[in-house]
Amino acid sequence: MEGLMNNYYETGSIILFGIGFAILLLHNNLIKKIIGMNIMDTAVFLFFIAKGYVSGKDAPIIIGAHKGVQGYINPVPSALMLTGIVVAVSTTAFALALTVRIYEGYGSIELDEIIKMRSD
Amino acid sequence: MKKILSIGITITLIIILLLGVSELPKFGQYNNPANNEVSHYYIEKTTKDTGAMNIVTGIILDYRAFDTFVESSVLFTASIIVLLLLKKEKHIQGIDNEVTIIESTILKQVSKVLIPCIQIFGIYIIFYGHLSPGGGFAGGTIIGTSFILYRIIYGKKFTDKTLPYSKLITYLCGAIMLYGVLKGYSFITGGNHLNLPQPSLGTPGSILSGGFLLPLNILVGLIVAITIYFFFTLFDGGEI
Amino acid sequence: MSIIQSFPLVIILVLLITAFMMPLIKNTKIIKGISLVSMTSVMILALINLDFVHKNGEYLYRIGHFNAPYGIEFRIGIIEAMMGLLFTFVALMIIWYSIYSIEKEIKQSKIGLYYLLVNILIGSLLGVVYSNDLFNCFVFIEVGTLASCGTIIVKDKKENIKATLKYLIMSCLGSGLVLMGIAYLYSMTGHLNINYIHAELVKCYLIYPNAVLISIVLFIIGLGVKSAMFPLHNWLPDAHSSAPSSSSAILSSLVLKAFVLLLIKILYGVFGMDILNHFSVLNIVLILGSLGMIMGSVFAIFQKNIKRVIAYSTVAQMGYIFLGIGLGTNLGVSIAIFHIIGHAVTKSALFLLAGAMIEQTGHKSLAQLKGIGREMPLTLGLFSIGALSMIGIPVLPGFISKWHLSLASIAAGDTILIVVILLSSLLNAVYYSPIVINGFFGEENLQGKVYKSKSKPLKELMPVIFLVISMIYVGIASRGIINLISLGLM
Amino acid sequence: MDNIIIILPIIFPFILAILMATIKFNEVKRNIFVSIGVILNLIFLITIFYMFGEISIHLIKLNEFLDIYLKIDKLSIMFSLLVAILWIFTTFYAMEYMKHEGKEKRFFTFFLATLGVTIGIAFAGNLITLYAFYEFLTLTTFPLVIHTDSKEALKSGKKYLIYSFIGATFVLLGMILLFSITKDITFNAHGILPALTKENRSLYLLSYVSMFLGFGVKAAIVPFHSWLPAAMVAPTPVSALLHAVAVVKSGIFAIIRMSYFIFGAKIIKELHVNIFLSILIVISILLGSFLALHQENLKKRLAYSTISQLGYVLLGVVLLNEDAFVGSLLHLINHALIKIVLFFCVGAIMYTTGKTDISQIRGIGKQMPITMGCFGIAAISLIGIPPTNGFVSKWYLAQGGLTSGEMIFPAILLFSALLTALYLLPVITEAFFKKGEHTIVKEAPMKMLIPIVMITIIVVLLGLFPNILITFIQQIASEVI
Repeated sequence: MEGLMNNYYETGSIILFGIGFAILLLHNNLIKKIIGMNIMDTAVFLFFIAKGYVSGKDAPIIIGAHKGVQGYINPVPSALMLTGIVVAVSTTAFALALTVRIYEGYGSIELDEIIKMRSD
Repeated sequence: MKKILSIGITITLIIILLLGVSELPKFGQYNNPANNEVSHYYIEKTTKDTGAMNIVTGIILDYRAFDTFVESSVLFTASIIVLLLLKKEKHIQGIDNEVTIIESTILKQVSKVLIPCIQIFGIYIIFYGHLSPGGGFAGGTIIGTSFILYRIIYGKKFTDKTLPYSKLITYLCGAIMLYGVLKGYSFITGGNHLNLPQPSLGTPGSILSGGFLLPLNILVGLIVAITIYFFFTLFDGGEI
Repeated sequence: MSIIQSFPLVIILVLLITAFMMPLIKNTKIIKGISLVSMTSVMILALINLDFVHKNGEYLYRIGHFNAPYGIEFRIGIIEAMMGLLFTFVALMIIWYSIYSIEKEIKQSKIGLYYLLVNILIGSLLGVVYSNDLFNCFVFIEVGTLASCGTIIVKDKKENIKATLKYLIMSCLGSGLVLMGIAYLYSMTGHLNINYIHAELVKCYLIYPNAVLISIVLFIIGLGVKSAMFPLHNWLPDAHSSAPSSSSAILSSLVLKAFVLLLIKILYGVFGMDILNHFSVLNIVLILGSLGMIMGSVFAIFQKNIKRVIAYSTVAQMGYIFLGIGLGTNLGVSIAIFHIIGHAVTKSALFLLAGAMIEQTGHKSLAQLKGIGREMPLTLGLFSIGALSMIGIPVLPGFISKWHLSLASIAAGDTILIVVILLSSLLNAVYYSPIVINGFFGEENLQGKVYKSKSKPLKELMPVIFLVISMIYVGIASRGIINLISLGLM
Repeated sequence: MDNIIIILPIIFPFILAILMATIKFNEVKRNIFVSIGVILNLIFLITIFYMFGEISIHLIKLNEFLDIYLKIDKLSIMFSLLVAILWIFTTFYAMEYMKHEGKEKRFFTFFLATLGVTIGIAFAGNLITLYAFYEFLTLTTFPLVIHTDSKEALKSGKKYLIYSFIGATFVLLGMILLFSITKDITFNAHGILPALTKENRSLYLLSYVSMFLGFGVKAAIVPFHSWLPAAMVAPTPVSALLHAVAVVKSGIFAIIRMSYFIFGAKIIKELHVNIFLSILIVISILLGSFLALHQENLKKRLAYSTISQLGYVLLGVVLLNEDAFVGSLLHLINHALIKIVLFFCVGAIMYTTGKTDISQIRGIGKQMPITMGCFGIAAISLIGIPPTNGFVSKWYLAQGGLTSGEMIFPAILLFSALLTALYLLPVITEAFFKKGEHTIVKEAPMKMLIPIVMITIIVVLLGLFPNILITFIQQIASEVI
């Protein structure tokens, strides 16, 4: 418990992850599922970014004089998550496009109805 | 039943993950294992190695540039797939979409002033990506939004004349190919320790510095802008 | 510092850049040409690279000017080089096959984009195989996922879209878990490079026991989803059966394999034997693998559609691989990798042949494909060879990996697994033999069928013939291959 | 590789088969082609045996376990000669018979291929080679079994296939277990296994039983016998071959190889496994006879009798003493000859009159004296009345039973001989001593009669002068026990 208090930031992101997961499982609506996916991704990003934070240090951009190693937070997670965000964006775009097509094809975006209408 | 089951799964998942979290080193400490010699190296050496004042840009465009290259190909792939899914042949679309044009003088006049500002801002962000917060992705998105705004206000027909699909896809592919070639050159010369000419790093802090950083930022910005515009147009009727 | 060392990077760059080139070209013939040429040249590069690695041993290749851990690096061992050759070879054969037949399945306007996606897909898979940097692997995984989904939806049917959405959501879940695992590892070690993570982890895994265990499980589940580990396979049959046959061949013979290889790399490279033993986590993989071997075959028996049968048999075959991984012995892993090779060659041939049958007759269901052996004797003949390998006739790779897996499981001390292996091979016989029998024999099956009436021209079957020949070769050369693999595992 | 000649009798039939599949023959040409082919193959065999004697060759050595190793010893000489000779007769018989079955091209293609595979089984020098040829045997005989392509044929064909695969799986299991103990599965008289110890006992037991049952599937041991009567849908020459030589005898041959050349009599004795197996075998002897009693269809009756007769041979194998072994080998040969004659006669009747059941052949002895005469002789010698060869082999078997100290075995032999009489004699009485309706049926055509008569003569001769054979077989027996 005390460990969780230490890492309140990660704890929050994990709970967010759980929320996204629950949305993914519970909702039939594809758009909501995609939203859930996004929430999960965001949670992971938060989690990762939190790894780089050092309390009371600057963003890793050198303005004026170099403050030395102590002066800045860890830049690596930010860099990684920049990549991660773009990846998430592309996936979301793809999923949404698929949803559009599904709506054109089946006239519904409720997953259970679509499953009923399976055409083999 | 399904609901209860999935809620149960979620809660167990959360609990398990939290078990792990509770062990992880304390949040925001300087002496966490995450802040090890690697991050110190980046903080110290980035400016000297790559000529970037913005360490993050230095990392994504030089230290870990391969990631970024692959990532922009993710973006490219995504745009291609969305194209594949949603692009409709022109003649299929009727005239009815023409109704969506907003005939409003105010909007047109305001946007005449606004859009250039947005684009200038985006360009600034791209060009100063290696010196200040920002970079290709952010700036590209901003420019993309300016295109989107343009399309919303002036309508399909007109926009397709000024920004035709063929030209855009050419720019997109050209940009990402050039990107690939430039980075490939520096990857291979670096990987094989070949002393082929590399662009000079210049004086840190000035715009024309950081070797490949500036052109790469521009290319990335171009790619992102076009992709964003594609996404919008394709989701809005799918007619390019 | 020989230039050959840069070939893995060159391979990926060539594939990606040619892919970027394609949208600019209108003429599909030229696009096909580019795709073939690029794949061929890449295969030659991979061959040279394998030879180099075989001579000089494994090496690390840094991408860019900065050594690991600051930059990204490739780790090219014998196994990676072999996989590079395998992937490029199979992909080349599949592309060659698809050149003749793709029009029949895909709209003319989408063919260019299809080959683009294939090139990107192969490039990203090779990236997953080569890269020695976890986050880099993650990015490659994402490209691979998107591209593979793309190769499914090029065929513009309702089922494809549905199957793809299922696949996409599942694998996004998977990659989310993988990224979470990477985050755990990063926060414990502060590294992304596999070797450095391992070095850090062996020092500190006793400080964070739960976290390490959780990250292992996250990787197993996340990659298990993508590589159709048994209970997480439910996206696979829809996706693989509805895709165009050339894409199904790529999907089930290469895509899954790349993720399994990454799993092997993570389990044995990042964590290493002693950590795995300390948590005794491999049993999960073992049990799920053996479950998959049985259940996959059982599902396959009840399928009506030939491509679904093959898809479910893929689930079973992945079970073999996971079994090998789960044994946790050097022999087991090397057999798993050998099975990856054998299965990649066999299953791609099977999918292409099934595609040929469907394309020529227009029928998907087994009931309507009876008597196909008279109409397309060569096609079904090749199919039978592949099926025999799955059933496990000596000399063919299926038998070899079965035999070695059994020996490995005896050596690992759980003899009961032999029963599982043999049972699943028996089940393979149960669902493969009816296809062949009803194809070749049976009065009412054959009546009204004209001999060779629908057979494909030989030149269109050449790539499949090559695949079958290489399959037999893999069987015959098995000793050398396995020795090479276990050499690479050292 | 100077012994490469050894593969000739295996490869040659395959080449013939391929030619048969590809070249177009008219009927006469085809018959000449096939007959010359099979006769040549016999000549090759004999020349090889005389010029080279007992030779061996590592054909392909893929890795430590998968090496295709061929080796000729006395046992393989015996088996391959039996196969080759009977094949020739069957070929001549089939030429005529297959006219009314049709699809001769396909028939002869797989017929020849099967010859090659069977000789391969005879020459196999280690377990894996044997296993490989065993699997191929299934694959090549399958098209013969479902030759008529009728729904029923397909059904029983699938049954045959499934049973065979299950058997093969058992064999594989045993083989893997064995290989995990001894990294070597080469055949060698007296066996190759290290001595029995506490640890490996259970493994030995498991692997022996599973291999015995696995090969037993093809040898139609009782729980796995039901494919054999089902396979009666095949054309008569095929069933004759299946029963007389190719399939069931390969199963028994494999069991002999596995028992005496891998495990060795000593270890099996120590395992005490042979007693339990002998119970299984006794059951199959008796059950086969009883089931044969009430079969109307002649071929089915013969099929069940095969099951019980194979029981004799296996009994001789598991009794593990020299006399019994001699008896079993003798009976292997005799039963092959006798059963082939019986099947040919039944086939001849079916071919000329189209009658398949016992009740229908009433009085047929008048019209087809030669056929039924041969049938009678064969039947008598199968029952084992002196001085026929059946008597000789059963005598040795009984002796073996006595030496093993079990009075029960000779008793069972006698009892089942009685049963044999009960299910075979009615056929003869029906044929000769019952008044049948006066349909004019002429004797079967020459091409079919000649093989029948010749084999019958061989049967009689073996009954009168068995010693040549016995001395040869005793050499084999003295080597392995």
